Amino acid sequence: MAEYSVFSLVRQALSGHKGWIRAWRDPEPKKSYDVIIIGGGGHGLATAYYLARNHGITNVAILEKGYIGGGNVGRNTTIVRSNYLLDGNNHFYEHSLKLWEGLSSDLNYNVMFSQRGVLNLAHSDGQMDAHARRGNAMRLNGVDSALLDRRDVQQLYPYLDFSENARFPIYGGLLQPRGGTARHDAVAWGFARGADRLGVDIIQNCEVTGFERDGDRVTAVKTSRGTIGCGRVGMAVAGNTSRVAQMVGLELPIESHVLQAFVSEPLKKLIDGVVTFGAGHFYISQSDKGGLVLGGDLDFYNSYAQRGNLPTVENVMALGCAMMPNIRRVRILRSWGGIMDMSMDGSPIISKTPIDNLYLNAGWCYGGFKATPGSGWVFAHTIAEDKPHRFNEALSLERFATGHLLDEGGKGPTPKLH
Amino acid sequence: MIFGRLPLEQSHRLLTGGAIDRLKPLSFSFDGRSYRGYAGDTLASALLANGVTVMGRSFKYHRPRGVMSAGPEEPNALVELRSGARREPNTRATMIELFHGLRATSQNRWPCLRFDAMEVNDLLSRFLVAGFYYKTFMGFPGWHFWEKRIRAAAGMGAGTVEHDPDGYETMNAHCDVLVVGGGPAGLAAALTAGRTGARVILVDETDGLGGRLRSERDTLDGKPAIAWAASVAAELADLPEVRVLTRTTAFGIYDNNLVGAVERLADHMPVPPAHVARQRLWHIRPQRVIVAAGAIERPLVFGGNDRPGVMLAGAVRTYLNRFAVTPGKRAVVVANNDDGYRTAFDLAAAGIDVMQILDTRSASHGAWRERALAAGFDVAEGSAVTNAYGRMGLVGCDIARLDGRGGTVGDSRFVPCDLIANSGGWTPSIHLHSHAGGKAEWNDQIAAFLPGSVRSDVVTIGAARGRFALSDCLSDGFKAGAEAASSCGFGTGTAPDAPITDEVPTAPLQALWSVPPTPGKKVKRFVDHQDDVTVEDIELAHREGFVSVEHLKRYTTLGMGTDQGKTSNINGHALMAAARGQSIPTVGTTTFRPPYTPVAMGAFAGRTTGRHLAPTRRTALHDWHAANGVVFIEAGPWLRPQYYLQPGEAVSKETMDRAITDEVVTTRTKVGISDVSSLGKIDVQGPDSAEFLNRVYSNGFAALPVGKARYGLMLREDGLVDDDGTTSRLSDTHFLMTTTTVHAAKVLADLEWYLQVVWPELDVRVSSVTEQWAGMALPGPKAREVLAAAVDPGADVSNEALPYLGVTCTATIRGVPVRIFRISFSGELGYEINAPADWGIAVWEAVMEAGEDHGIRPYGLEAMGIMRIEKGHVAGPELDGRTTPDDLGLGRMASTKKWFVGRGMLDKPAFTDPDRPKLVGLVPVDGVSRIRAGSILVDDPDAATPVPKLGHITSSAYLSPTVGHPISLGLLARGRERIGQEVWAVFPLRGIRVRARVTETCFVDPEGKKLHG
Amino acid sequence: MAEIMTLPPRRSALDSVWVLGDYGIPGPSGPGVTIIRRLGLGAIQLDARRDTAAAVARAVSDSLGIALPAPGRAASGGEFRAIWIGPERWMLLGSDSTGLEARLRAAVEPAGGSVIDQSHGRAILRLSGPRVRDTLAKGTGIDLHPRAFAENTAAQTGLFHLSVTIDRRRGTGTFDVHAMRGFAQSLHESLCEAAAEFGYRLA
Amino acid sequence: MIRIPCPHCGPRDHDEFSYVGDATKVRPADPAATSPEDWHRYVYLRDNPRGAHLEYWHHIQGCRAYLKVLRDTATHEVLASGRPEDALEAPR
Ligand SMILES: Cc1cc2nc3c(=O)[nH]c(=O)nc-3n(C[C@H](O)[C@H](O)[C@H](O)COP(=O)(O)OP(=O)(O)OC[C@H]3O[C@@H](n4cnc5c(N)ncnc54)[C@H](O)[C@@H]3O)c2cc1C
Ligand SMILES: NC(=O)c1ccc[n+]([C@@H]2O[C@H](COP(=O)([O-])OP(=O)(O)OC[C@H]3O[C@@H](n4cnc5c(N)ncnc54)[C@H](O)[C@@H]3O)[C@@H](O)[C@H]2O)c1
Ligand SMILES: Cc1cc2nc3c(=O)[nH]c(=O)nc-3n(C[C@H](O)[C@H](O)[C@H](O)COP(=O)(O)O)c2cc1C
Ligand SMILES: [Zn+2]
Repeated sequence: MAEYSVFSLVRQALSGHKGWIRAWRDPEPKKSYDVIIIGGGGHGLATAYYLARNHGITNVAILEKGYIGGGNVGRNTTIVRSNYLLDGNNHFYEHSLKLWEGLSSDLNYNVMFSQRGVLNLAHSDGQMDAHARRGNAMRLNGVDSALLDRRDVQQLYPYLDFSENARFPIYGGLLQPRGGTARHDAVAWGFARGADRLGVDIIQNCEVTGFERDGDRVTAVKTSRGTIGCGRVGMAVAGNTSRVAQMVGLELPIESHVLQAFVSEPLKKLIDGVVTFGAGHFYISQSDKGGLVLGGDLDFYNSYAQRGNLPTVENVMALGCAMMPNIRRVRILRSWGGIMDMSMDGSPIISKTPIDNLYLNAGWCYGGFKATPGSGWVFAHTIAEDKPHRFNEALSLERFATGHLLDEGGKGPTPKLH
Repeated sequence: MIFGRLPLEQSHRLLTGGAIDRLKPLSFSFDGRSYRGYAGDTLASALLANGVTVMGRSFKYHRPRGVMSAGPEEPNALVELRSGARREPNTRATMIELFHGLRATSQNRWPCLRFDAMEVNDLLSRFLVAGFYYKTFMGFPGWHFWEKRIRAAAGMGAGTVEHDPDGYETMNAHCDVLVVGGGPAGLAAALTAGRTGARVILVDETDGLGGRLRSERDTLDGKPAIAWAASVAAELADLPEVRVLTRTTAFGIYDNNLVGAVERLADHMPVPPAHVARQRLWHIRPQRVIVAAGAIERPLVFGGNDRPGVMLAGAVRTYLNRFAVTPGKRAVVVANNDDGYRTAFDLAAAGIDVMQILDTRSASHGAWRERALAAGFDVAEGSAVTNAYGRMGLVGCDIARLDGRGGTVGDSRFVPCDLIANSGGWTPSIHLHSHAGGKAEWNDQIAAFLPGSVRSDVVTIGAARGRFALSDCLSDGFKAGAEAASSCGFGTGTAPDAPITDEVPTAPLQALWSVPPTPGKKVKRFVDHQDDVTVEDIELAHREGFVSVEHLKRYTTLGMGTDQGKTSNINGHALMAAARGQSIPTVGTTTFRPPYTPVAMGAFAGRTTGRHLAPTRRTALHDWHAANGVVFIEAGPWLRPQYYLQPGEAVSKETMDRAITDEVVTTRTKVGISDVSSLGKIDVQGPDSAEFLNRVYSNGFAALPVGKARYGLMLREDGLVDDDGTTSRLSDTHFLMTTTTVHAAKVLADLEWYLQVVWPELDVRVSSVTEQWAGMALPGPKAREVLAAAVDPGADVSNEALPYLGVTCTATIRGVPVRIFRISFSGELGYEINAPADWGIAVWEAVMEAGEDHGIRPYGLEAMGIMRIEKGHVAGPELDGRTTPDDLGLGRMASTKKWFVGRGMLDKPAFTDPDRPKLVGLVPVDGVSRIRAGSILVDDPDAATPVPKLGHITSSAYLSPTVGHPISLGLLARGRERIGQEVWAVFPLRGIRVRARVTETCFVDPEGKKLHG
Repeated sequence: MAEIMTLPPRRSALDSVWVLGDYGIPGPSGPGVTIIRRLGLGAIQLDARRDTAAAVARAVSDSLGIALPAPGRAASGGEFRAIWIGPERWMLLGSDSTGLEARLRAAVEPAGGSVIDQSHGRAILRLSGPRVRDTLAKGTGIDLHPRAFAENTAAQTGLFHLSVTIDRRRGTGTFDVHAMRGFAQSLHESLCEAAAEFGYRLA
Repeated sequence: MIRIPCPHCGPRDHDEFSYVGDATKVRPADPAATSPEDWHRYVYLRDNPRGAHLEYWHHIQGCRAYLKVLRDTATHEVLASGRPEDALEAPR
């Protein structure tokens, strides 16, 4: 049974669910493909899907070194929003958010996109002003946002710390009502199934180990499952970007850092939307299963280990307990880490590269999940048309040299600070 | 009294035996009903003693569930413990130590445990298979509609919205040897290591030492093994360098063997005693870690294996032997290993009818079997339970012969029973080994993963490495303890002899991953009890291509519950391996992640929360402000005066506005004083100091004369503005640099960077002296008169002696040596006085006294902010990390005569783009409308979205008392060319738009006459 | 010349919170921790610059009679104490009446050292008693066991998230803690909360 | 917790330090003679290896020295540490 619907579900239920077929095939790699996408994360899968769907390019392979969705798409805190200050980012992320809004129907896969609202708290007048500037800029771009004062926030989340005991009192916050969360694994699987149904080959356990070159072109991709010829190559390997780029001699404005995330024991509904603390890096929401999903700062040092250290854990929890003193007794069930491709200005890169037929999708820092459909859309366009889509023009690789930086936080070329 | 009814008698309690204290009865309640148990009980054992079998409901199907285990692996018996602000959902009844007045309620049911409306899910279970939600809820009315319902049903227990009243703390410890687990292996290791004089820490998750010995009837040297454990515990308590922490879970090993452990100091009490934290998080830094965490028993996967009354065999022995509880009256025992026999003996010893021993192995000829047969037990080999019956408690089960190929032979037989003790073998607890980076190696003999290679400083011993015989656990422990101590330089490394056990040799187990259903019956066979993952779900995942164990986990949620698959993962992975036709090691296992068992967020946070989230930094003048009407405001770590109320005034919008205006007016017309102690102060000394400053500042410092101050601008390496401040030359080789409050620490670190790493050839030392000096700004037309009156005789502060940007370090005030800088942020004639901090208030008071006749008053950050906007000085909102010197009108401060940090990047095309926003002033055309910071500047607010933006308002004063109308600063594209023109400042979030005229940035005394006056 | 004036009394960062007395739950033999403020101290930072360490050390030993300690160490000499606080950097302590700063300046500046008065920038607490180590261990990751941190050991480290100097003095479990003045109240609160379960005395 | 051997203070927890980053990046010695491309390479580009990584840490809560550390970014194991001027090599 290939099509998903409540009717197919009922029909299958009556026959013991014996008729369901694989969500995606498990093909052997072909000799060559028109386009090879390296990385079976959200972005790679979405790119392949939109290459086929929007550009009719179906002779496509996704090469994934492990299992699809095992990278950051499968280990993030699932927050989706488009509340960016700078136009170069805002237009791109809003495009992505619009795609999220129709994604489940488009994919015939329920990715559980839930627009429960994303609230960023503010703890000083200066922060309120900065939020206002961002919210105003969003409004002028036609994006929803609302500036809440202390009382508005208290109405939404009465259990936040509004007491005298709060070290950094809550002044208000910026709310994006259309922001929310999605089921991370479903996004990977939905795009995989969608791409597969359009003819894309998803090849797991296939690690890219090198490239064959002919001058400024890549002619084939060397993998743990043999060499595969290619027309064009799109790279979407997130935390592993520098390693793969090095195989073609590219040095990039990227450092890899570990970001931890946490899930609590499942609880009855406690937190409606997504709330982020403004006096430290902390964000929290509640999964449909009931677990509180939370995270915070990087571990601050370059790392390729998908695990972090205790000081960061404690810092995240301290911020969480300070923001929401009612969750101190809630128990953390599991912690894990993901490798972030931290760019030097904190914004992503979707770009052509000095190599003619190699395209780069990277630098997502900790914000690339929300970009998944938008990133796939414009990356597919960039690969298919050999030029950027208008929504990723600002996300070029050259911007670091020219100074057209997209530094939302104004932190400068210090990745750990973004 | 909370307990209305009389306690019921403990119908399932043995009259003798166990480690409970019958002299200490404790009352408690479950679901509002009162019961009685004994000290030493867990909630689970006490409920069982009272004949309570159903303790919870499963996650998805809401099936009634009893207790399955007696330890941390419990997936079923989860309750809400306590109430109100202390309510703790999902608490494992098996781990709750009974205390007097304990209150627990069942969870995840409505309206009550016995009748749960959500049990309808069980009837609908054929629709609610793994991943059903991905396949539906997509079209009308959409996910939002369904999600509300699903969220309402999901989750297990309910959290609280009240603030937790209890405290938490952190504790650091160092030791030579850390032993995790106080079972026989861990005790032996800790004892051997401890005797050498090494520093040893032993942690155990439970309330006492002994591990499995507390549950079994083993003997050592002919005495009960538990007596041996007690004697070891006593000896350990006497060793000065040994620390034993019970109720302490080692939840994770982090880099360099930092072991995180959480000690539950007060969870076994109604409330924590005064000054005692509820839980304490330990950072243990051992040289060697010995993991003796034991093993966890696996259930067999058969029809109805989740019925209340189906228990792990080892748990049954625990309830019998440790708690003197009979979990049933008529038992069936089923196992794929010798534990079945052992359990049958213990059951019989407690007077329970053993209806049947089922040995699933086709043929076993071990000593245990012989003993069981000799003792007259009814043993059926190659047989298993194929389905269990009884919704709220077991009534019986089908048993059948297995054909060894996944089916049964012949008819099944019904056996009445109220207890099924089952064992599918034991899974070593390799969690910590895995955290430490150790591999898992499959072992066919025990059908489980064993710890594979890892660094030598983390060793796993005893049952945790698959050594299940007590004698092996002991010898492991003695050896590991001796080796670990000697590797740290203690003892000789030789292990003492282990005590003699009375073990019966065991025959090997025979893996059995699922039992076929009773022929002709549709049964549910649970692999993951908590998340209701069945054998069929695993088969479905396989059919749909979710065949890697990671996909299996995420698709079915196998092992994702509060127990993290402690009892279910191996069974589930093995079933997937079978479906794939591959071996278990090929299929592999999922990743072990901290915490080993769930840990409260508060424990991680420790004291660092609430008021203590970040340390508070107070200036040396703090106490004066506090006594004089101040309203403080957080400024990073600092508390700084925001404004000052007059005696008798209360905080309100009106009093605040009045205070701020008065503070500005007083300062501009008379004289004001403010606390600027928080500005960073960096002492720079050494022969190359001038050269150094010349490199780090964009403007020149080489030629700054002694006794003079200069405003300086610092860039980052990327060419954008980093910080500003004044730096004074105190002598040829001695400077005092000031920084903004926010960047003080970063600037110091940067200076150290350049000196230590980049230019080690420069002979310069830098140190923070921020704390040494209290700083006060004294601006206003009367400032000189006030200062002259304040300084002690002899000091000359005349315009000649101390001109604009002059510095003197020789004056005293009330005898206190002070440094006086003639600099000003407000644009008035002004001074900054630095006084040694302990004398700060004395000097401040002297200045106040001197200014009294001139009407001096203190002003806070708000007034300071307004005055700096009036002067067009840049601050935080302008120094936002995205601006170049030229953007801020400070282009002339980027010297063209020398190199300085950041210059190499200044010529980038984007930085020299004429369209870049430049700093300008903006005033409302109507003269009254406020232009809020955060407004966006546009030409046409009604343009179609996206509306083109020209810049934004960075800072604004709702009213400049000096010019009499609102003023603001903003960054505006080609701003300097637009001076005199009008733009819109829009604030769509509030529906505000203000017509604004572009002006110069300085609104007051643009020629700077006042400064020089 | 300005007339000789009596200086105002120094006001410590903890004046407003220092209320003498016993707090918390004392142990069987009284409070587990006793805390006193070390008042009236001069704390003078001494930096040796490039290649001057030996000369500076000689100058200090000649004029103050104290040997500058090696990294991680502290030393007493006469009425002074010297603590290593960083590469080629020491903190010298002596009571206000010793004229420490002036003496140091005279001695080391010619030898190429820099002198910085930090007397008012530090709050110095002395902790003693049977539970001092347990109290400090709640806030610092360094090992304070006598085997690792013997007398005259000193460390620059973190204590309750603050940068401090911990100086192990002579005698059983006596430690001096130097904190930045501005954070003194925060540190004091943390120490008191940590010590409350053992009982503590502000003396 | 990574234990970082400070050449001055001995081994300390990494949370006493602040991480600086890639120590193979050497700031151009003669800024005037440095091309925009070289500045770009210094400020923005990183080798970002998986495995041994030479990096700077600042002992900010300790002696305030900058140190050079050779650390494996895959395992977090510290292979060597020293002063900024030291050339570090992995043991053996
Ligand atoms: C803890 C955490 C929290 C986060 N929270 C959020 C959030 O709330 N909101 C948000 O928007 N974003 C968040 N993110 C960021 C987001 O997850 C990522 O930016 C995004 O998923 C990256 O894109 P991706 O999905 O393509 O990456 P990945 O899923 O990492 O995909 C890259 C894939 O490339 C594969 N690969 C790598 N090297 C090779 C090779 N040589 N050959 C073949 N395959 C290779 C990897 O195995 C991997 O599967 C978070 C990230 C983390 C780690
Ligand atoms: N019948 C069998 O086949 C069988 C199987 C396994 C074990 N056993 C018996 O069990 C005993 C095993 O001895 P052992 O010492 O190896 O283990 P144990 O199970 O006796 O003790 C382990 C101890 O470690 C504690 N623990 C586990 N993880 C912890 C953590 N993360 N933090 C703190 N404490 C933790 C537990 O609370 C427990 O007290 C022997 O007596 C052995 O014969 C028998
Ligand atoms: C949004 C989200 C929710 C999660 N919820 C759970 C959960 O309820 N239970 C659980 O065991 N793990 C949960 N996880 C964590 C995964 O088990 C897993 O740790 C994570 O995907 C990283 O993979 P790894 O641990 O295999 O490296 C969740 C992860 C994410 C991203
Ligand atoms: Zn150090």
